[in-house]
Amino acid sequence: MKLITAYIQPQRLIEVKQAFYERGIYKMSVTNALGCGQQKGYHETYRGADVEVNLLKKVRIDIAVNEEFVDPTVDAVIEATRTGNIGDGKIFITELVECIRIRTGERGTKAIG
Amino acid sequence: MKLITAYIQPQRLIEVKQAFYERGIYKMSVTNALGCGQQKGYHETYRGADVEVNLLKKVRIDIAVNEEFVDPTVDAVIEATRTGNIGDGKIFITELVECIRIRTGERGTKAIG
Amino acid sequence: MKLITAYIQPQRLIEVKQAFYERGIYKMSVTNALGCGQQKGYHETYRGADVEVNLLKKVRIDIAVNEEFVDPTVDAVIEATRTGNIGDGKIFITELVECIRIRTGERGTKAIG
Amino acid sequence: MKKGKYILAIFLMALPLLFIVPEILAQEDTIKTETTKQEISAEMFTINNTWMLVATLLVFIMHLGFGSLEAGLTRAKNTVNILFKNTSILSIGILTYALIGFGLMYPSNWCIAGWLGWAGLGISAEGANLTRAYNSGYTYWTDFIFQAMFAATAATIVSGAVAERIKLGSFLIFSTIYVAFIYPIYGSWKWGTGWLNTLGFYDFAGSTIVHSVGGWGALAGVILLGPRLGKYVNGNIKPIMGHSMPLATIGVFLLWLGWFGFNGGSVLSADPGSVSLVFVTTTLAAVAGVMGAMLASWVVLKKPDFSMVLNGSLAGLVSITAGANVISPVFSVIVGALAGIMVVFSVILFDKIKIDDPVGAISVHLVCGIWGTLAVGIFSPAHSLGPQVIGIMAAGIFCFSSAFIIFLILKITIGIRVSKKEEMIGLDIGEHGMEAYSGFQIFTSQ
Amino acid sequence: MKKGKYILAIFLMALPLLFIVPEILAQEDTIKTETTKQEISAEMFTINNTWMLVATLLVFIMHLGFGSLEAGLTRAKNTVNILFKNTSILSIGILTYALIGFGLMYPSNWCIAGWLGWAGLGISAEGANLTRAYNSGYTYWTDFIFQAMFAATAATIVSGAVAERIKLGSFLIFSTIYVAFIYPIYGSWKWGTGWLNTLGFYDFAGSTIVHSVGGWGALAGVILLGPRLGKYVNGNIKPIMGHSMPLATIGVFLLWLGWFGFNGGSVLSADPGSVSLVFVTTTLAAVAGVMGAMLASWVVLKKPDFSMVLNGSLAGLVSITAGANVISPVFSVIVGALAGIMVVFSVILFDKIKIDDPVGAISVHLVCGIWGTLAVGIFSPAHSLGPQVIGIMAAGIFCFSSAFIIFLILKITIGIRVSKKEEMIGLDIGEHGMEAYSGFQIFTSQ
Amino acid sequence: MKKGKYILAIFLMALPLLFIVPEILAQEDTIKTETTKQEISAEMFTINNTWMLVATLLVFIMHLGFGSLEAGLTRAKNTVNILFKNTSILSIGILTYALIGFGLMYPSNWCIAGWLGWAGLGISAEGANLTRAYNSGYTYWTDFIFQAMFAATAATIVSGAVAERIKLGSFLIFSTIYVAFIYPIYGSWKWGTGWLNTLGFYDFAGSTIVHSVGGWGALAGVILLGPRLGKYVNGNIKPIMGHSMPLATIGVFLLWLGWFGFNGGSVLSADPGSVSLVFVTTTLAAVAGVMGAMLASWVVLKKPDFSMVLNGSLAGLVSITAGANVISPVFSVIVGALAGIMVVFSVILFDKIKIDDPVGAISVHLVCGIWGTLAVGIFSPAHSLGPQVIGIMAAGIFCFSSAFIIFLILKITIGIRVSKKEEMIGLDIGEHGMEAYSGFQIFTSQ
Ligand SMILES: Nc1ncnc2c1ncn2[C@@H]1O[C@H](COP(=O)(O)OP(=O)(O)O)[C@@H](O)[C@H]1O
Ligand SMILES: Nc1ncnc2c1ncn2[C@@H]1O[C@H](COP(=O)(O)OP(=O)(O)O)[C@@H](O)[C@H]1O
Ligand SMILES: Nc1ncnc2c1ncn2[C@@H]1O[C@H](COP(=O)(O)OP(=O)(O)O)[C@@H](O)[C@H]1O
Repeated sequence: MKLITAYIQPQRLIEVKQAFYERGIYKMSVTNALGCGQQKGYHETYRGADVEVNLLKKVRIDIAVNEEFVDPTVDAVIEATRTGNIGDGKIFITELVECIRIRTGERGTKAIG
Repeated sequence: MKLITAYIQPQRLIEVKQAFYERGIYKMSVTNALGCGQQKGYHETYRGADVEVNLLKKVRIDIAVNEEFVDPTVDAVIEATRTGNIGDGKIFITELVECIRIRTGERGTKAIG
Repeated sequence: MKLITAYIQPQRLIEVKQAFYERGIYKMSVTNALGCGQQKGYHETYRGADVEVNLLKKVRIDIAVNEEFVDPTVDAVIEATRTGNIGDGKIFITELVECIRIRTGERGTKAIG
Repeated sequence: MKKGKYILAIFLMALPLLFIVPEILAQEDTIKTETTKQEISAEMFTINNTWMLVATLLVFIMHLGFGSLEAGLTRAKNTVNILFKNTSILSIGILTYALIGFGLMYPSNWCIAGWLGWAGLGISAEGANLTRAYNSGYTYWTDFIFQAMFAATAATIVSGAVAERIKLGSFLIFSTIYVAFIYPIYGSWKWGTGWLNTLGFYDFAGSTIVHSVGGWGALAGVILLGPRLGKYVNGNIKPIMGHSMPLATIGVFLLWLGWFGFNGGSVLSADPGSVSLVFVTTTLAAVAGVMGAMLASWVVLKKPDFSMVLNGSLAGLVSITAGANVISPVFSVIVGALAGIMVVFSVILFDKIKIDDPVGAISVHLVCGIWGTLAVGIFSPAHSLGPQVIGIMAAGIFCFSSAFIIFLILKITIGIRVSKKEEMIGLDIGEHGMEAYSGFQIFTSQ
Repeated sequence: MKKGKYILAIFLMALPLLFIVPEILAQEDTIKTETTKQEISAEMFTINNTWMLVATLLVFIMHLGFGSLEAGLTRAKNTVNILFKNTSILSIGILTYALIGFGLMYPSNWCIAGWLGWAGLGISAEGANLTRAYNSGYTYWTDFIFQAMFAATAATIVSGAVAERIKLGSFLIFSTIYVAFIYPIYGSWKWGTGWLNTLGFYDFAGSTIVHSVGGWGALAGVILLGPRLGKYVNGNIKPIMGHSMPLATIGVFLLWLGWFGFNGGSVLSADPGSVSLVFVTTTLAAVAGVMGAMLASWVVLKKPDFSMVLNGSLAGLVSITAGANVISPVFSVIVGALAGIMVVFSVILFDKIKIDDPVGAISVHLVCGIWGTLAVGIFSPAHSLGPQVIGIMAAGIFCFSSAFIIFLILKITIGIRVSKKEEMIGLDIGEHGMEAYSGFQIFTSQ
Repeated sequence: MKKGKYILAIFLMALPLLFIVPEILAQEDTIKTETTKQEISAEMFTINNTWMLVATLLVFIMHLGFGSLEAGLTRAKNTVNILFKNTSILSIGILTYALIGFGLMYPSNWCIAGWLGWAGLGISAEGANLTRAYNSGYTYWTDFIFQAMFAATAATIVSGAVAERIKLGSFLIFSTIYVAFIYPIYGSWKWGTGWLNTLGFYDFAGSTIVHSVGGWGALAGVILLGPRLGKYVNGNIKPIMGHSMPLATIGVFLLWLGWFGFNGGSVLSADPGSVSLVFVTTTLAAVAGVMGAMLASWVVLKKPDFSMVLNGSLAGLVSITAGANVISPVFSVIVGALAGIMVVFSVILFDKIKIDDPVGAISVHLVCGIWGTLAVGIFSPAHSLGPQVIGIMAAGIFCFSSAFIIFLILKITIGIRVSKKEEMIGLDIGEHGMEAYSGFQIFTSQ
């Protein structure tokens, strides 16, 4: 089992959900995050002084999947978020040791979906 | 060392803290999250149009523990959150390579608790 | 590749960014979190009754790095946040299996920086 | 529940009073006109009427004050529900008052002398009623609209106390009945020149007639509803913090502003000496209330609790309401300061006995309403304590038991409390299917 | 775009009307003074003037009401932009009104009899204009400032409908022209004693002259702008929720408060009978609007939708504005209740035909403005429907087409819509480089 | 610290002035009554008094305005503290004003002729003082309550400038002394018919007497406190953004609303010509201030900075306050527009010299207060610059040095600044043990 974590542009979340849906991925967790990457940020001014905003708003999506779903999931994210511009985001994958569905107590690959 | 990540119903947080306390687990980190799982969400209406809310509010708890604490922690979460209804939540476990207490610089299993 | 996750005091974020910058670490993701650790919390009173606040505000930083950057990153965090007081925070390291830059599709160690 | 029954019992035992007092007053059955229709100039009449309309505006804005304060002192997940209640009560209150309330409160004929009268259904005015022939201070329409704004206040007071757990429908039914019948009937006893008026009971702008009446309704509601989930756990009080202090502050200041119309308008004319005195006593009581609550909370709670300070100003205002034109400025400081101190202890006390009142409405409106009514007997040379006590008791017996019965019937029939699940998720989503702060992240374990 | 063209076409076809009606009225070319400068005492004049100034204050605070309501019903990322627009429109509106609007609206000479007049550039007053020689109800300065506050309202109405996507600069240009020319010219036809006045058109405080005029501008703007990104996706309506219901509620209550000055001040004196009647009809229409919208939304949407209830009160208020002093209290309840029901269906309908109006301004101000103007013809015995319909059509033709042309020219030249990227990020950062809620976490996928 | 000493030095050198001027004026030692107690009718007296009471209400609501604005322009973690300060200052201000301030400001006997007088402790009124025998415009009580609301304003101005870092206790002590002694003594020099009045100094509603007096206190406080942590880092200015623009906007509009009472009430009667003129000049200066600040910020900062626009309206209002009844409407536009431009540069300038004023209080109240006082000398034909300059300098010397000394003593003794840790966590938790927005996620690295 793998845990896929993607940082994307906030406005792409709807497209990601759509892309997941088409591939039969129904479960995920979403968090607000601030990101600092190749994207340069922008300048705000407040009362005459410059504010450098280099932590940009991102949305973080976590999806736990069984091995066979890793590629479809990654593809779905890429398809839904790639614009070719800096700031499109990144995907990280880590190994998942265990997964437990609290309601039933099921464990492992059965619990994930 | 393992990192245990649980997504639970927000209102169960107090019970989880209580259950941890009883088992001598005192450390954790908590984040707001939105979750999409078997739970269907609900419908809001706003000014006559339907809003489908399928990202439900969840609380994410991260607990880094030594091996012998994995089972008690998982049990505590399950005990405190299981109602048998859809939406109870899920627990994910990943391998933790290292843990460092910033204050003292301690590393590994000593640092975790 | 490793994923470094640090929970720090919110007001130290600026120093951490500075310390990263000096070491050529430019990418990270930041999230709000509530933490429960050795730090005791404080007491609020509201309308005569005591409120025990033991979930303190923390900032969580995630940095994905290649192996050779692990130590500099950890050092940077420690340097910027250690005051020797309880509540300084903790650093967790997990193994990263894969990293993908959405914009280009690059994978692995090239994609991380 | 047990506590509720005890309190009910006490009141029931006091009930016979209601039958004794009228006997004493039986000889008195003609209606006296309180305001002498003296000959005044068209100019003076116009000024008076204009001031009364400005006062009406001020009382109107109190409804926004109540809504903001109550929303600010409760959780974000119940905000829409609270604002909805306040908006709809204002509407229901004014409509029912137009239909029957006004007629019940200012009767032209008594059915039961001094106890129950009637002036007819609906409102209507022709020629003379729009001139100084009607009254030296205002036209018929001004009279109605000023009174109507008052009426809606009483029900709104209940709203804060029962917040975060009451079913919307049940609350609306309760409010409708309370504003349509209970408030005007009690009001007619004094302001409608009924038996309490004959007795010498004095309540200038409604410490009892408006605030306590609302407060008794609140107490009945809270007892029957029980505390919010998670408020009292294993014998410990777990405070549930309000979600927006700025909103609560806006509420308090608007209430304070409105009070100048509430009290100032109760002069029923623009008489310079009286209205300016009322402004001074009202202000001084409010600021003294702030200081009283500030010091009391600093001493007792070791911190200057801001929510207590907010309540302190309202406590001062409620307490001066009964005697704003008969209590001297110096005494108004004392009355207000004591109210401010009182409200701090009262809030703590009600919490101790597990009467869960999220906004402190019972402490502010009931406790300080009683105190203010008594204060007239203490600090005004022209009045004595006796009638004041009777007036207070009459309100307690009549309003609390009526409210209790209405809520009880609702509880037995359609239920008054939302489901546990809905209370957890919040009434905004549960009852209205919408959120107050869409897009904001709110830490939702609360 | 297509829809816009159809609507435009209809109006263009009706355009000849503009040339026919004046013919009928050609014989009429002297200006009548509406208010008789009867001999009144200095005292009465002072009261009248004081009331008019208080009414001015009340209309002023409506601008905060508009700002709060519009900000509350839109997303957090566009809040600064909306508040900025409201603040600057008020300023631009008053300055241009001082410069040319006042002169255009209350002409001393007609260039085209009954259609276009002029009283000179700027404002100025000497001796007699500051006494009852000017008018029995107010001084020249009072006259100006009361009217100026009104003028700014019309442009503000547009602001809400075009929110979250319009370019700041273009909007400011539009508003300046609209307030400087369109609003006062249409206004002169009636309040400046022009041809609509001669015809017997009746609009007491501006259901048409202010609210519909604003509403037509809003409709033109919305058609040319198109809906917000993500509002209509694959034929589905995706609601975009407002970010703060408390802010919206504050806005509505302040508007309601201000309306007492808007309608009450339109009596143009403190006459007790008239002003108090206006207070009663205004209040009753508003509360009936609340009830109407509450019931309609409960029945149609199955939930008591709070944002609809808020709009309901405004709907009631807009609808009574044309006849607040000639419609009886009982009828005002009916007018308001129907407006409240109407606004619910209107909001749903406009959404269906993809007219994206974030705050419901078109439904509230245009639809209910028309309804209120018609209501005068229906419920006031002294008035008939004919002139009302002509007045409404005149507003539709003149204001909609003017607004459409102004917006069209702006669209072709400097553009009226922000870039897709800016709309995503929000106009606060895009246009102003700052956030409304710094530090707050707002879930930003919206 | 160094800067503070320089400024102090300049003022100390100017101190001898205080001893020279009185010499010139020594011949003048009887108190003149400013308002002629002409024979007016009871009706006129009632209107006047009613208007003065309405003006009192309006000044009252300015306190909510100040609280909202200051809270909006600072961070969420200090919100409760700011609101607490504003609420308690209002209370302390009114109580001390009742006790000694009123007596010091409107002396019946001079101890030092024209410089220090006294009318006795506390407030009290009998028969004649409640009629037109006291004054043609208001009763004794009205007089007091109107003045008391003003007094509290001066201290509130300081509050915003020292926000986010001052110790609550120290601030309350400072405010008490400032409102009880400094404000009324300076006020007595002009409004109490002291030496500045004799000299021909003109300050209609308090550009100097209220706003600059507050501004000087603010400047002294800011110098001694030093900037907030993280504001100036390595020579760079790091803006600390306000947490709620809607709250700030509500604040500004309420202040603006209140200003109609502040200036309009300073006519001290309801005189139609004067009050309506004051309304027009006040409005025009405010809207011109908005435009000035909008254009200045658009040009200088390349973006229309909304917080500057908000300050611009206040700048316009402060600047017209001294001459609202003697500056013509056209000139009021100029005065306001210049104030609006000035405030933008002033805010930037103070930031440059590391005077950290979170809400721009010094720029708005001090800088524009001075400008407005000078403007009377420039734009009013009846006044000359000389006395205006002396009045301004007298305020500078007396108020700044008094404030500086009070703050200095507090700094040396109990300290005026919270600990670094408390400043980090926020004063809400540090001083009050509670949060303003419980449940909301606020990104807390700020
Ligand atoms: N090494 C990293 N560690 C943690 N988060 C990262 C890292 N690299 C990128 N991110 C996250 O991904 C987001 C997008 O990265 P960015 O470099 O802007 O994308 P792109 O590579 O498409 O230009 C960042 O804002 C940040 O939140
Ligand atoms: N595969 C997954 N990947 C990421 N998050 C998940 C996954 N499955 C569940 N979750 C998280 O857990 C929450 C609860 O899941 P849900 O399926 O509703 O629980 P249950 O299995 O008890 O019905 C979800 O809302 C989501 O936040
Ligand atoms: N075992 C753990 N699991 C998850 N989070 C932890 C753990 N230990 C510490 N943390 C996080 O780190 C933060 C700092 O920990 P704390 O114990 O207060 O630091 P210190 O060790 O310096 O006293 C906590 O508030 C919590 O968010």
